[in-house]
Amino acid sequence: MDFTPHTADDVARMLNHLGLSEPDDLFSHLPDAVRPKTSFDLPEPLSELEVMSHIDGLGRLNRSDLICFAGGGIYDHHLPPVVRSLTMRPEFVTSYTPYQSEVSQGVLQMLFEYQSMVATLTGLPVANASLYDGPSSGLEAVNLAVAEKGRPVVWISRGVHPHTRQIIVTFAHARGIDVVEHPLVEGRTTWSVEGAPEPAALIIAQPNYLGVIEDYGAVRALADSHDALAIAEIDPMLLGVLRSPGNAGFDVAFAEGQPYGNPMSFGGPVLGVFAVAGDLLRKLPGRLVGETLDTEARTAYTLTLRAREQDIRREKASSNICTNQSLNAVAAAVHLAWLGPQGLAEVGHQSVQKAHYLADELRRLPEVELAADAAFAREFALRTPADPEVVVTKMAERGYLAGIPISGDYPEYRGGLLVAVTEKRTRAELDGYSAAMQEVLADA
Amino acid sequence: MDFTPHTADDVARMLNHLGLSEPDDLFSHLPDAVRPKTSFDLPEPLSELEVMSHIDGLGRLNRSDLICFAGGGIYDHHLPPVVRSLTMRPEFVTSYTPYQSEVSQGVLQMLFEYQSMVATLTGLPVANASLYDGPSSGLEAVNLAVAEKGRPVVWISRGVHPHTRQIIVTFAHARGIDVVEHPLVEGRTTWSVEGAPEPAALIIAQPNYLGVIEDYGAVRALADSHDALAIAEIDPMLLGVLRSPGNAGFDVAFAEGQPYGNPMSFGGPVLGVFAVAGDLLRKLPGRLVGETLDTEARTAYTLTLRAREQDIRREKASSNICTNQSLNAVAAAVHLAWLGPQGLAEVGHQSVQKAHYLADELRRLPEVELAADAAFAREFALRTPADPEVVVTKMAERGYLAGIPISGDYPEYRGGLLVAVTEKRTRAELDGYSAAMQEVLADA
Amino acid sequence: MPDGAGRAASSPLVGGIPEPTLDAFSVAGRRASSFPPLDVPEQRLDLPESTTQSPGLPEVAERDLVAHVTRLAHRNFAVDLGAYPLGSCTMKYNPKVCDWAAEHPAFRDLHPAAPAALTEGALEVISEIEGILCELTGMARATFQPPAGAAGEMTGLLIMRAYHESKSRHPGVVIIPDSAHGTNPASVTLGGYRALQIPSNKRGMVDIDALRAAVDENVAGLMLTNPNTLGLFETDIVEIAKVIHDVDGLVYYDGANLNAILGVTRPGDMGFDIVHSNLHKTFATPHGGGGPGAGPVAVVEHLAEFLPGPIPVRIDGRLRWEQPKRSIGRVHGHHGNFLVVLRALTYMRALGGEGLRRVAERSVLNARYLESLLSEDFEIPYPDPCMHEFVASAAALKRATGVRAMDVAKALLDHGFHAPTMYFPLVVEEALMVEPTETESPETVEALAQALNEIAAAAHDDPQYVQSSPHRTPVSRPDDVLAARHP
Amino acid sequence: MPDGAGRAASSPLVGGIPEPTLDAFSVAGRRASSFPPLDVPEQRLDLPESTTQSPGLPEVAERDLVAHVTRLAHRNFAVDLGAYPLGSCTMKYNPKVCDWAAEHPAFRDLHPAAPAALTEGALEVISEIEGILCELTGMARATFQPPAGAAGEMTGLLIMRAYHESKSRHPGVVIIPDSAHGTNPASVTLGGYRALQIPSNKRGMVDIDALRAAVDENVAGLMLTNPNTLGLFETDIVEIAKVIHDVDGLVYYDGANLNAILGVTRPGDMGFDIVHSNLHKTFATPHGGGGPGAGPVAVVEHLAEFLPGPIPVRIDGRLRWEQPKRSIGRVHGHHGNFLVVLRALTYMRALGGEGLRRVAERSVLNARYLESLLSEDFEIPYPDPCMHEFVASAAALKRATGVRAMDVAKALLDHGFHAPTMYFPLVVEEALMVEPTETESPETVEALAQALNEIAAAAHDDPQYVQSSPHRTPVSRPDDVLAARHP
Ligand SMILES: Cc1ncc(COP(=O)(O)O)c(C=O)c1O
Ligand SMILES: Cc1ncc(COP(=O)(O)O)c(C=O)c1O
Repeated sequence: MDFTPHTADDVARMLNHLGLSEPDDLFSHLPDAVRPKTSFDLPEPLSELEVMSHIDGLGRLNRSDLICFAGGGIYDHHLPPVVRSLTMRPEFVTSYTPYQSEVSQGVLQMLFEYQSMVATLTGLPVANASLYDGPSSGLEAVNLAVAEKGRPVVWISRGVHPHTRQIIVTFAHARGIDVVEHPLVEGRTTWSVEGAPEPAALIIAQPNYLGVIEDYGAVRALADSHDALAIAEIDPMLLGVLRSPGNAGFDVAFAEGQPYGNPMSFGGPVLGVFAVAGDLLRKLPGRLVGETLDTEARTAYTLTLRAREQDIRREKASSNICTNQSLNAVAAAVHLAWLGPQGLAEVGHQSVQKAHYLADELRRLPEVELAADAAFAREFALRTPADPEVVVTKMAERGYLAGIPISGDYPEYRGGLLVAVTEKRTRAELDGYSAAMQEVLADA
Repeated sequence: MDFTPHTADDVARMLNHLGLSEPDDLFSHLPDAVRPKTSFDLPEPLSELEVMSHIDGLGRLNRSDLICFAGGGIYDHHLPPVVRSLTMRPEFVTSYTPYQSEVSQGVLQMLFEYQSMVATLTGLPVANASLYDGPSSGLEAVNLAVAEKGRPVVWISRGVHPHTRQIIVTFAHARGIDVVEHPLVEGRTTWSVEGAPEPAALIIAQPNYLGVIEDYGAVRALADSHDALAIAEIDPMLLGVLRSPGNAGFDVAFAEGQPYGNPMSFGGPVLGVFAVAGDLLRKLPGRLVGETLDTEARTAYTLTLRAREQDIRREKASSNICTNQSLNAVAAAVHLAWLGPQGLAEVGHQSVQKAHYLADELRRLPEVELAADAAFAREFALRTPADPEVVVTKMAERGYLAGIPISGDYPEYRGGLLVAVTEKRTRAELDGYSAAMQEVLADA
Repeated sequence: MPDGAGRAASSPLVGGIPEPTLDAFSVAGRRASSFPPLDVPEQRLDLPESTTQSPGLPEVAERDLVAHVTRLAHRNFAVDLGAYPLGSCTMKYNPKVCDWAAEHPAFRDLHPAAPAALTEGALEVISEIEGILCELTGMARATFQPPAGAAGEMTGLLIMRAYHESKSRHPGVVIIPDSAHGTNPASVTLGGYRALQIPSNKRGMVDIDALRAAVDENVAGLMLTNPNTLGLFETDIVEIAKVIHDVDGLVYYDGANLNAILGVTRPGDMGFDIVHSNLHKTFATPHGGGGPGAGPVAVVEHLAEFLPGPIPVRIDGRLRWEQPKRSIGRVHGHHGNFLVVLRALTYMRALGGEGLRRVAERSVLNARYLESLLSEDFEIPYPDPCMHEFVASAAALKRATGVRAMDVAKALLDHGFHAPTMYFPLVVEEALMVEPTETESPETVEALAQALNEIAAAAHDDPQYVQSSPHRTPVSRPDDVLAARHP
Repeated sequence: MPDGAGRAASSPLVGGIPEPTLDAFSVAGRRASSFPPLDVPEQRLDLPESTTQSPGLPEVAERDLVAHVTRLAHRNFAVDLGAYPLGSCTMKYNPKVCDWAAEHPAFRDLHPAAPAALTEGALEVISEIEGILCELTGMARATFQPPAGAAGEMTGLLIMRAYHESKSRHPGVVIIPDSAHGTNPASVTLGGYRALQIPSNKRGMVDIDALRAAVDENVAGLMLTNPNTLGLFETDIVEIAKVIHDVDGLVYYDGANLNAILGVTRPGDMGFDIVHSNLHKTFATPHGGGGPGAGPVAVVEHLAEFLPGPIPVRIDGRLRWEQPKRSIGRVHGHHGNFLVVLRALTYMRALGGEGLRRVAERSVLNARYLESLLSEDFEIPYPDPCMHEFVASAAALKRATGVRAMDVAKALLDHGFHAPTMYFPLVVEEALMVEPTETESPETVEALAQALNEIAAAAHDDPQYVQSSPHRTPVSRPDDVLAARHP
């Protein structure tokens, strides 16, 4: 295929106008040293038909048809068609960062409405226009806390998503930030304060990675006693059934925003949801849209508080983020508006109820138990006598994506399989899952 | 689901404003006699999730995955994604007939461009903005001819699509129009003129239903000798390789327009392509868009020559069509523009070449021959020793939709299977088809 | 500035000047399409009637094509942009879940000639919706071949003829009221009958005495819309049907206004024998800038044998195609506008019985509420309460200010609403036919009333302004006469 | 008129007045969503931290939501509407076939934690594009985790650090030219380094002597864009790389401008060690109103062991995830912006080697052609021929007329074009950075030149008019100061 409009005549005419005779003359000022002597080893062009059958072929190597019980931040919730049809409008898809607000009111207002909804849901006054994903938002939260408190130390619960912790460690090392991890006992974070350096922030996940619900108040109190920020990584789809981090007095909330309007997408593009308390506004990473008036006093929206950003502040910027996940935020806004308060509450309620139904059914199986016997929401860690990797393989043969084996990230929970449930799972699917699990464990 | 925005309070407030107390009061003026005593036996409402799984379930009962060798007007050509993404824009999808041209320039101009392209391709000066489908366009052609010539007789070739002939007969009976059918000999139309009443028109298909190419000149000459219109039902995807009906001096051309931009859709919605010679303009059925200027001399488009239409002319209208197939015509325009002259020629050329390759391969099989041994384009009638219905069933087990059994419509071609080929079929698929056919015939 | 330049100046967002046609973007040798090289040995075929002449089509790059069409889309109003109270057309919201269904590959990529055994899902769709439609209309069987309402009318008239012929009768007249939609008389003529038009009475309904006077053995039947095109329910309907049945005529129900009575009453309960429904109105399938629609025809038991065929019949559990015993024959090339039918089924199942009844209640509620909010500049010529739509007359306004119904309609565009239907039905002078539909909120209905009232007020203050509207749209009042010269 | 009324008045088609926020359409009890009834026995759970308080979200009907968002879409410019010459962002046409790929259920509905054996197609996608990207950049291995260019920069800097630490060195400085994009210095700081900025020479390129003077053992490396942000090819690049390599520093390639050299030359040929590419620029993935993008990082062989993990590795024919030996660790929650990567692969395979080379040729041809058509009001501050984009200065125009680069940009909106990038790079006064991209036709390039020249001419005739533009857009020059008060 060829997406350049130029005909051979066009090219000749333009080259001629420039006093050149062939395309390669456009590069004649490049030093010979950088011009490769051998030709590039690249595939032949394909027609549209061929490209499509190639992609179809690769797609057939995936098992996206499995009934999904995997979670860990990415969930198989019902995604209403209206979300895709509105979000995929070319005016949103093929525009870029709304630098020219006069012709970007569409994206700007959608992002403004997204920010407003996130602020309300998290109970925190300011939300940005999206970050890359949940885990990298954790890193931005750490940077914000360290900058705010001027202490290069954070305390982090092992209940925080393993990938979030890994990313923080990856980058913290470079910036000389000390990341002190605190263990899970009985599935809940216990803070081993002794001898730990003074933290700029305490970070938990609510619910934590094992699905267990943490104690907001205890964390807030401990953070206060250390003059540290309280930061929570939350499950955004549970904000209709669990109280908001803002309500719990937390300073920063971040989340993997995929469940808001985005398909699972093999993990990307998704979005990082990020909201902070008012006094942290000027340390907020990422884009922010504000409401204002134009020269004729018409309501208008525009990017604001740009002074925090890399293109203005350069080496002193609060973050280096430029291209973000705006389109995913637009999807989130549409989905949240479609859900409405009752819808969001219902999704949370049904996910939790069905998770407990499934957990009870599975517990009945011989030698099957919950890895952590504590109050959970819509996800739980199962412990079975079989190797979870094997379980996943055998369950796939029966049509189920059984969950996520956690032994790698949590050796202390050897044999653990993290099982997630959404409102989308029918009782038939839940019962089918239990039955299949029984078979699998029987011949394991 | 509920798509009405009204809350219970809204309804109460509005009823109250009208001095009514409950919704049923809105119908209190209806006579008791018409109010059913028993409640309606209708299904329960479903949530979006439930509706979608219901439709998914029905879809699983279809075999749309078969490699398609069926044609007969509906063909499996490559449909570029750009056609769907542009055609399915809500501005086109959720608007209606452009009565208010000021806010309908989008649809109007797209239809104008569709008309222009069809006119050029058919070699006829005027094309309308679409009719329902190919076969019903044949009926409109008959009505036009009878009105023009004032003779209630048409001569029609048995090579015209059986469904087109059936529809014409269905309606001709009501209008007292005499439809004289002329047989195919050696796959081509032979006109048995003797004793046949004087026709208002001669109607052929080019190529005819068996895929055979008819003699335009002979038909035109015969039509002239009877002062009749020459009308052709054409394969629109072959206009890059066969000469146009206008070029052959025909007065009216119509076609099943599905291959222009529309998926097979189980046969609908598709569109009827319809073009006529200039002197027939005022008898043209259907909508017509014209170019004009507005009050400020800006180029604008609007529905024109409305005096032919039912809403103005009522019982004297040239046709009763109101809602037509505009969106399908928009798709056709986008697809034709995407194809361009080279593309349309290439689709025709490859379809014809691949059809001949396949025919040659199949002819090699024992006792397999072409039902009509005459020059064909991209479709041909195969005759095998086996019952074509059985062949289709057994070929489906091997992943192919083998074609259309024609014995029902053409007893004279008993055992015939109509096989269509498009540019989309790869050599591997063609060879696979031959191999599968060999197996099927072997154990038949 | 070169005409074919890829600037967005035709998008109202940045100017709204006219968009050139594709030819302006066409340059010899440009193309968007690409195909794999021919992978079979090429043969020299010398086909008869072949041509080497390149078909005359624009030669454009995909990028320019996309921008051209996208800009044109921005020059078009649609339900998805705002309220579209176009009377008689039921421009309700078209649910996106129905779009999803229509794009489902299992149906979208299905060939119509594949045998029933390979397309059972599609047959189930038709049979399921047939059951629901028959229950809603009080009929026994239905055909989904007719691709639109007008095609349904033709089908119904052929069934009427077949019925009479089965009794070896050949009546020549079909009666329609003077308020009937244009497709009715047109269909009657094309159906081989003479249309006998009878006047409406002062209540805007069929004049039962005029009807009695008109009816004789030569009457094949009557075509009626109920609620009629004035948005009024024909309260004498049972009597009307009886008058026709007394001469063994058939009563045809034009279902364009079925929306008003879903789950409330049925054509069957009123005495109708043949019913068409416009799925693109009542059942929320999108209108596509003029189509496609779907106009299935349902009939009472004793007419089922005349239905077009084939229709799905269940034979030990599985659906197969069958031709009704005395079928009038085929009226569509395949199975009608199937994907439209699939959309409608999706809609019906989503709403269910309650939801469908709610549609009737709220479409009538919105119309009646709107009517109640209009100023006296808009006369309501008939006393009866309206159903899902009403017809107002701008005749008095015209006499007082010179502002016509058409001017009011154009001015409404400047207020962000699509215009109502104008000058139909013909029985009302300066008619404005307004149908808000049930999917508009009370706030929207109030805003629409306010806009109409403001326009009427403006007509008194500054008639020229209203007469020269619209002022905010990219073009204004295209010249129809000139258009007729370049079709 | 009630704020939340469903009229289209905010659509520029019929007025373009402001669109209210969703709250205006919110009424207690309204909702779009529906769910099946709970089909498992309900339990009383009394979860800790649970709430019964309803989350504060707008309550809107689906119909109003759809109209609201559709109207907003009409208030937004996009590549699909017209040319978007936003310098440094490569706003080329985004092929629809790539949208098709990204919507493919086999990829769209895939969970990232499913084991490799169940997601082999996805791993094949990553491994196939890795091969192509490495060939185009002259690198050995790549990671597709970085979701954007800036994230790629961070990743590159961590690899730089890991490299030095592997040799137990701890240099503290990374050098960047003063023309560098803002993300470069920001990334350097966040990467734990000090950014040392060196001035450009009078040719707008790295001043090699200044560079030599700046380089010492404390230098970890250099970040460079080539062509640089002035659209000029750094002709001394080989020497520059050598200076850095001489202190065993690493040279990082900011791939934002890779479009200009596809198939012509490679960062690897120039001496770069680490390369990020912006798939949303060079490889045509749409920008989504600000994102998502993708910023894969490719490295030379000896740095591959430091790449983030996991990466796909082929083990007897089948791809499996593996952690590089001395991996810096994870930089994305999962596998990066996978569907964006899939779009890019689709694009690369469609174009193939020839097509990709054509991209470079025609993007440079368009830019150079455009530059040649501009009037002298737009000064080109540097003598070298431009590559895929160029930076013009409106400084002289400003001195002569008071019309600034920003005014020119705003006026261009009235001509139907998106504005160029303004005031970047900082080294050029009143900078206008123009990148036509290869997907615009010569006619479009000519129209853009004509529009810019007309604006310059207008600046001389009527500066106020230009300074108060845009005049045709729904809003004009929103107040930034006021905005900062309501974030
Ligand atoms: C009252 C009435 N009858 C019949 C029709 C014809 O239906 P269709 O346009 O679907 O052919 C219409 C369509 O507007 C109508 O309003
Ligand atoms: C020169 C340059 N470098 C880096 C970046 C950052 O890339 P991204 O926006 O993908 O993070 C950009 C983006 O505009 C750029 O233009």
